[in-house]
Amino acid sequence: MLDLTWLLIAVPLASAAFLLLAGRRADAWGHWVGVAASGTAFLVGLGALIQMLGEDAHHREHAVHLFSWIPGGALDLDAGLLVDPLSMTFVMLVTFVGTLIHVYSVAYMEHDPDRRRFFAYLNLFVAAMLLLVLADSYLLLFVGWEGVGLASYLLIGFWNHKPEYATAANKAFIVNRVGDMGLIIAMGLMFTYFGALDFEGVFAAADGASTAQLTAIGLMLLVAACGKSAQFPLQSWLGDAMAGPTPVSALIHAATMVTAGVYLIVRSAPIYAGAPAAQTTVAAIGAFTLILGAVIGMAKDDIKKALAASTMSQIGYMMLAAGLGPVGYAFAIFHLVTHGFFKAGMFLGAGSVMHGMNDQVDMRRFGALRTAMVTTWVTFGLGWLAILGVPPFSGFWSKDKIIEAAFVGEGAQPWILGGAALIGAGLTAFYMSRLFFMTFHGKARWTDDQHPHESPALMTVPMIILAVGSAFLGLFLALGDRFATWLEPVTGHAEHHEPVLPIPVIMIATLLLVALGVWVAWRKYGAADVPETAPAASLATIAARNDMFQDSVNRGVFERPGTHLTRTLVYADAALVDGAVDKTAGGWARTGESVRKTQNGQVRSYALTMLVGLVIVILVVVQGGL
Amino acid sequence: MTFTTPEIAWAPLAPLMIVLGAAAAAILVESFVRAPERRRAVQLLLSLVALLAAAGTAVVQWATLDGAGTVVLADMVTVDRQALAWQVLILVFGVLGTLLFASRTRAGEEAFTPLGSVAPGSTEETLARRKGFQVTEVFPLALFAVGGMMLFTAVTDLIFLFVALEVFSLPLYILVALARRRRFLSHEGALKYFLLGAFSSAILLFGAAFLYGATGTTAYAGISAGIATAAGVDPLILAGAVMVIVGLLFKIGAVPFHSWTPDAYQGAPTPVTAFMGAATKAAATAALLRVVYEAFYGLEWELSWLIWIVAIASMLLGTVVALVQTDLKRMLAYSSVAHAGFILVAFAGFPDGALSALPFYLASYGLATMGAFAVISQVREKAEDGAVLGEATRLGQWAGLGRRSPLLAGAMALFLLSFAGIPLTAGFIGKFVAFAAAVSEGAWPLVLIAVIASAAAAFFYVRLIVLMFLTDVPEGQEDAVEIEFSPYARIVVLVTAALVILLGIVPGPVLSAFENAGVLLLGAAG
Amino acid sequence: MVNPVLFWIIAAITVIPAFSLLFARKAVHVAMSIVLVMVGLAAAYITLGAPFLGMVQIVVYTGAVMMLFLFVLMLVGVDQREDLKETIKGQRWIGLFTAAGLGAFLVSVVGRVTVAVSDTPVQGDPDVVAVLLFEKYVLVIEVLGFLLITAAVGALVLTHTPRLKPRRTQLEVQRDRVLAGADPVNKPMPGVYARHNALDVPALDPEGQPIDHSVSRVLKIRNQTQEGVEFRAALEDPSRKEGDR
Amino acid sequence: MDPINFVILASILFAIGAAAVLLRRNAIIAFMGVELMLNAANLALVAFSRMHGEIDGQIMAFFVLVVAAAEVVVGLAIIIAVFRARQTISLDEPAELKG
Repeated sequence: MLDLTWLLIAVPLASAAFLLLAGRRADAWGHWVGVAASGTAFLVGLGALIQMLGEDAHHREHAVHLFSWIPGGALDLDAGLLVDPLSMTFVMLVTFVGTLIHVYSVAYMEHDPDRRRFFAYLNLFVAAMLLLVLADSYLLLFVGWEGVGLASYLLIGFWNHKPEYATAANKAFIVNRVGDMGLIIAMGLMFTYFGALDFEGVFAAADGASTAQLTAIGLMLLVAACGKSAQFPLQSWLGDAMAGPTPVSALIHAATMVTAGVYLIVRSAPIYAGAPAAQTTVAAIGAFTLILGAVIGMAKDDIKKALAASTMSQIGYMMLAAGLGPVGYAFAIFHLVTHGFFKAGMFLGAGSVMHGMNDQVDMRRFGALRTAMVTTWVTFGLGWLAILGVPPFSGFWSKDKIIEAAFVGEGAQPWILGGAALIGAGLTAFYMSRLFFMTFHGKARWTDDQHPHESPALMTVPMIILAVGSAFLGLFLALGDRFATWLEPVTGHAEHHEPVLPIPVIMIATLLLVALGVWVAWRKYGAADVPETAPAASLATIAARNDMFQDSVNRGVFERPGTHLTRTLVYADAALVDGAVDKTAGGWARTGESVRKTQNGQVRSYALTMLVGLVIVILVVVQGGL
Repeated sequence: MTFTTPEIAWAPLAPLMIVLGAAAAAILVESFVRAPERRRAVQLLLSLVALLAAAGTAVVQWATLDGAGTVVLADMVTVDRQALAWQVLILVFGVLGTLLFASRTRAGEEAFTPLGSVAPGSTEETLARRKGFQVTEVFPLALFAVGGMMLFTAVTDLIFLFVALEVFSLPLYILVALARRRRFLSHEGALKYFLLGAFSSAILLFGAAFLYGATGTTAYAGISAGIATAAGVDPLILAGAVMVIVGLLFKIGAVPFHSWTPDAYQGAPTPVTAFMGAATKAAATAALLRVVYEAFYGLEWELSWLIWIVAIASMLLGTVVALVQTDLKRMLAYSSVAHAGFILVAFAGFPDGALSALPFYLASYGLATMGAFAVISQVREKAEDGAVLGEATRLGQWAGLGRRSPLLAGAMALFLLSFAGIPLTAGFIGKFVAFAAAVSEGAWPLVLIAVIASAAAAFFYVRLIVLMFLTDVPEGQEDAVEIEFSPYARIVVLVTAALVILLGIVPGPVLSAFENAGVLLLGAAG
Repeated sequence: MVNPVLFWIIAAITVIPAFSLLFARKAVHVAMSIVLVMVGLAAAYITLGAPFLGMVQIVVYTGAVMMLFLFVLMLVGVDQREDLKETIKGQRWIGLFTAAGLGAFLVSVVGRVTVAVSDTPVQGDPDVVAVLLFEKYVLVIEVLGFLLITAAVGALVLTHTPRLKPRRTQLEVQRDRVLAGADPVNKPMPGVYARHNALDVPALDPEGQPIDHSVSRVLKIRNQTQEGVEFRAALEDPSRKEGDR
Repeated sequence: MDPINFVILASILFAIGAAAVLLRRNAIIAFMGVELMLNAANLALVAFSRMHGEIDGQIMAFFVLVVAAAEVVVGLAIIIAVFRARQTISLDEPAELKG
């Protein structure tokens, strides 16, 4: 089965091509071809996994040679796949969650005339994502990297009848381009320093490379990861990307593509091993983003945007873990897998809610949906418990470990990183509970034309499966350190280090903060009424509206600093990052306009340009050359 | 003086002779086949057969090449693998270009004016159109241009270089002036192209004269030897070398010698733009490679200034100005200026790798260019009364094309992605090998700029893709654009799209073929 | 070595007329000046040991190329004057400055180098040139043939207008004339036989009616016609004979 | 007198020809400027030919002559075509292609 891993990429790709070319006559059944392709990929992956499990732990790394890609010259590069526990983990996540989301989409996109095209893009995404994780060289990884970007771009802009969606697609593309530049430059550096781009060659050469070289490469890889994984300062596109259909948000912008940055960092472990500064930067970026994402999550009323902010924050956890080195790699990937399940499940739940609520996304218009949509409520609830890190649900096993690992180290670092991770847990509990209570509890705040109803089985079954995964996968994989052992051939064996605080203290602190967050959210959004319009910006008004002196804990701990921080950060996010993008684009355009004027249509001016050019270069060369 | 019959190795010149011979024969066809329709058919057949036969011969020569190659007649022409590779490339562009030349709309209109000599809009023009006149001379003219370009890639003597330059330029000047629609623009483009072309070739010639004065020869090998040994003539050599290179940079379309590009690209009939864009750049790059590696290799340090300045200026200006273009042909013209910069990046430090990287780069660039203009030739404006007009080149007119014609729009998107250097397209591999060559000589600051420029360039390519796929047809404009169906143009789109993908996924065989081409018979580079 | 006097004469008759390119208003004057430059260059070639090339220069440049220029000038209007006022801002001064700079730089480059002058000058007589042309440079000659074909074809494509309508015979021309209501033969001449031969008197048709259009339009506009007053009167009143007057 | 002076003369003529292209609106005069540039190159070739004591330079000048003649034919044909369409040979007039 391992020799057939190329099928993982080929089958969805062929299906995508078929669906795109088949034309209208395939409209009636084309989506099932897409589901079948994804399912086939899952079965192939499962076969490979079973075979791999049967092997000795140290022989689980397989190189599958495909063909000679760029022969000869300065760089001799083959196209090949690297099948090892790390890539297998991703293969299983992508194909399993992917297939479920394919099934879900069959019902979710039922009334869309372009459903066939949608499935073609989904298949294209699966193929590209699998290529990304299976590639055995940075260059081939880059091919998949651009491929997922393209598929994501096409899917965000899928509903192109709304202009702002096209803008969102554009923005995603542009911000991702910045990240891509990082990867390209990193490859250029590897090529310059090591003369190789395949993992084997680069990692072998990394042993003897200088710290400065590795730091430069590591930082550039981090830029790439930030772009793809929506980490600070390249996070702004993820919220806008929610313009795409919800299954897309679930698959691409929660479970798989956005975690590619984490994969890139973990895959490049040998580079970071020689570049502690770059590694610390990764952790710092992760810690900052996890707080930033959580704060943004508290301010959003759009259910999908709140979930997107949560994704950003959770990936911050993963980046934080990946930045801790071998201690954290396994937990980064572990959290990535569990997050893939519960976040995908919650997005599907959000989709189900929107499906039943005429595509309403404003949580202030929800409320009390638990009665109308029981399955959605239960499955979403399991995801909620999982992300909160309530034992024994999945998130507990992965996130707690990251918090513990963050407290490992010397000096101020463990306190800062660990503190951030700890506070992040509390914030997560608050905004996720806020989301959960606003949607499913409290009073109904629907408009009159909304008749919430449960979604069809094609949608609920994938949600149920993901909910079960959210609940128990973590426990299953954490027992006996199964997952860490499985990844050990790739991530290396981590020496056990004691955190600066005793483990039980950390665990109890975490759980207390989580409980506090839930309680505050319940008081504000579960038990109390939620205004149907967002409170105005002024702090005093907010305070007045929310019964100023009733809930001093709420106001003191969360609201005041929270609101300030939230508004500042959200504003900074909009003004700085978007502003930077706009300003840069505007600056380029202005430059273009002024340069364009020199092309004035007068052939004599053109001749003058040429002659001036000639005089300049001839002067430079002749005078400079002597 | 006694005259001894020169020994000429004719065999290596066979592809060239086939093309030029066919061109001469085609001129006879012009005189003897009177009926326009039949003449057109004969010309098309003759052109295609000649080009394919020449390509076949070149491939056979490649396979049976004796040693590194042949020097024909005292250093005048060198036929080595490098030359053969470029010649095959130009012949491929020639075949695709000929197909585009022959493509017609449903209403039976070709891209060329029925009669070049009558004033636009005159009654004579209408009459000529009604009588079914056709300028079938475009086929032999294209053959002459192809022949000149093939020669351009193989000459190893500055005077012959100048002659070959004119042999392929003159037909192009004429072809640019022959558009069927917007003839004022066509004339304007031709006039500008001609005047600036003549200007630049005079500069090249003056440079050649200086080099002759400094080294006593115009043969590349002699100049190379002269550079190594001559004393006291350095300024003359440098000035001459710069002027020769400037003449070639004009043809490549590098800043500041690029001004003709947008105007000629926009004014020319679209098939001519396609052919010119792809083939001229390839031929000029080939000639630049040869003259730099065989004659000026010893001037690497001095000339690096020139290469760096021009490369950076081209990449930045091409990208920045393309961002604000509203006409599609002009946008692609500025993108070609940026690509001229990327081409020059591979010259930085004169790496050996450039000899094999640039043929691939130009193959990927040329195929995408051909394909893109072939697509443009299929999207037409439509008048109120339903008559199909010229190409719809305003960007806004392409809004929603993805819905009207998914395959054409998809192909266009593919070509644009290839220009942008997105993986899985030929353009990605092309950029990769070209930049890798420059990096191998340590020119990484230049490569860094190139990477940033190509990332910025992605904006305007993507803008068109967004327009085609993510934007709806504007209200009331539903009937303003007509999708034409010309079988020949569709064939070109199909073939180029397939090749762009193929070269993007499995570039191996072609890359290794060009790898073999990366050895010059007379290379000073060694 | 070259005779300095000859050099200065050649320099004078090349550079001074060449400036007409920049400052002469009439294109014809420019063309004639360039003819002089070409002759000067021919003299330079002969001085430099290239008599054949010098002759060819005169034949080709002054005899053919410049005549072609003059021909085209005639075609587009020979007395076109050009206003030398510059319309593009800065073009004139930047242009002049750049060109002068280039010239000065090239001169300085040439002045900086020393190229050994051969003591054994070779005369470029026709037999010497011919042998080299057809031995070493034979390929270039052959390729130039294609260049000339291109030029000829190009000129034809852009300027030659074939007959667009079939040539009309005299018969057809006449038939169309008559069908259009024109006079079958000639327009009648003014004046009346034996009575008046003045241009201001209309001719009479067989019925004695005056034919108005036989009198020049110009006279009518000037009101200098007789308009056949007396003949009209005779027609209106048949009793009054012409002879009665 | 050293024949190199003829090369200096050629450089001056080259610059004058180039200036004509920049300054003259009349297409035919601008084109004559280009012709002068080519002739300047010829003069340099012949002068260098004399200095090197061989006639290769003259042969090259001969080729340039032929090429220039062909170029003149095509150039004037284009100018006539433009004149027929616009009734002017001013280079400033056709300026619709820009930006």
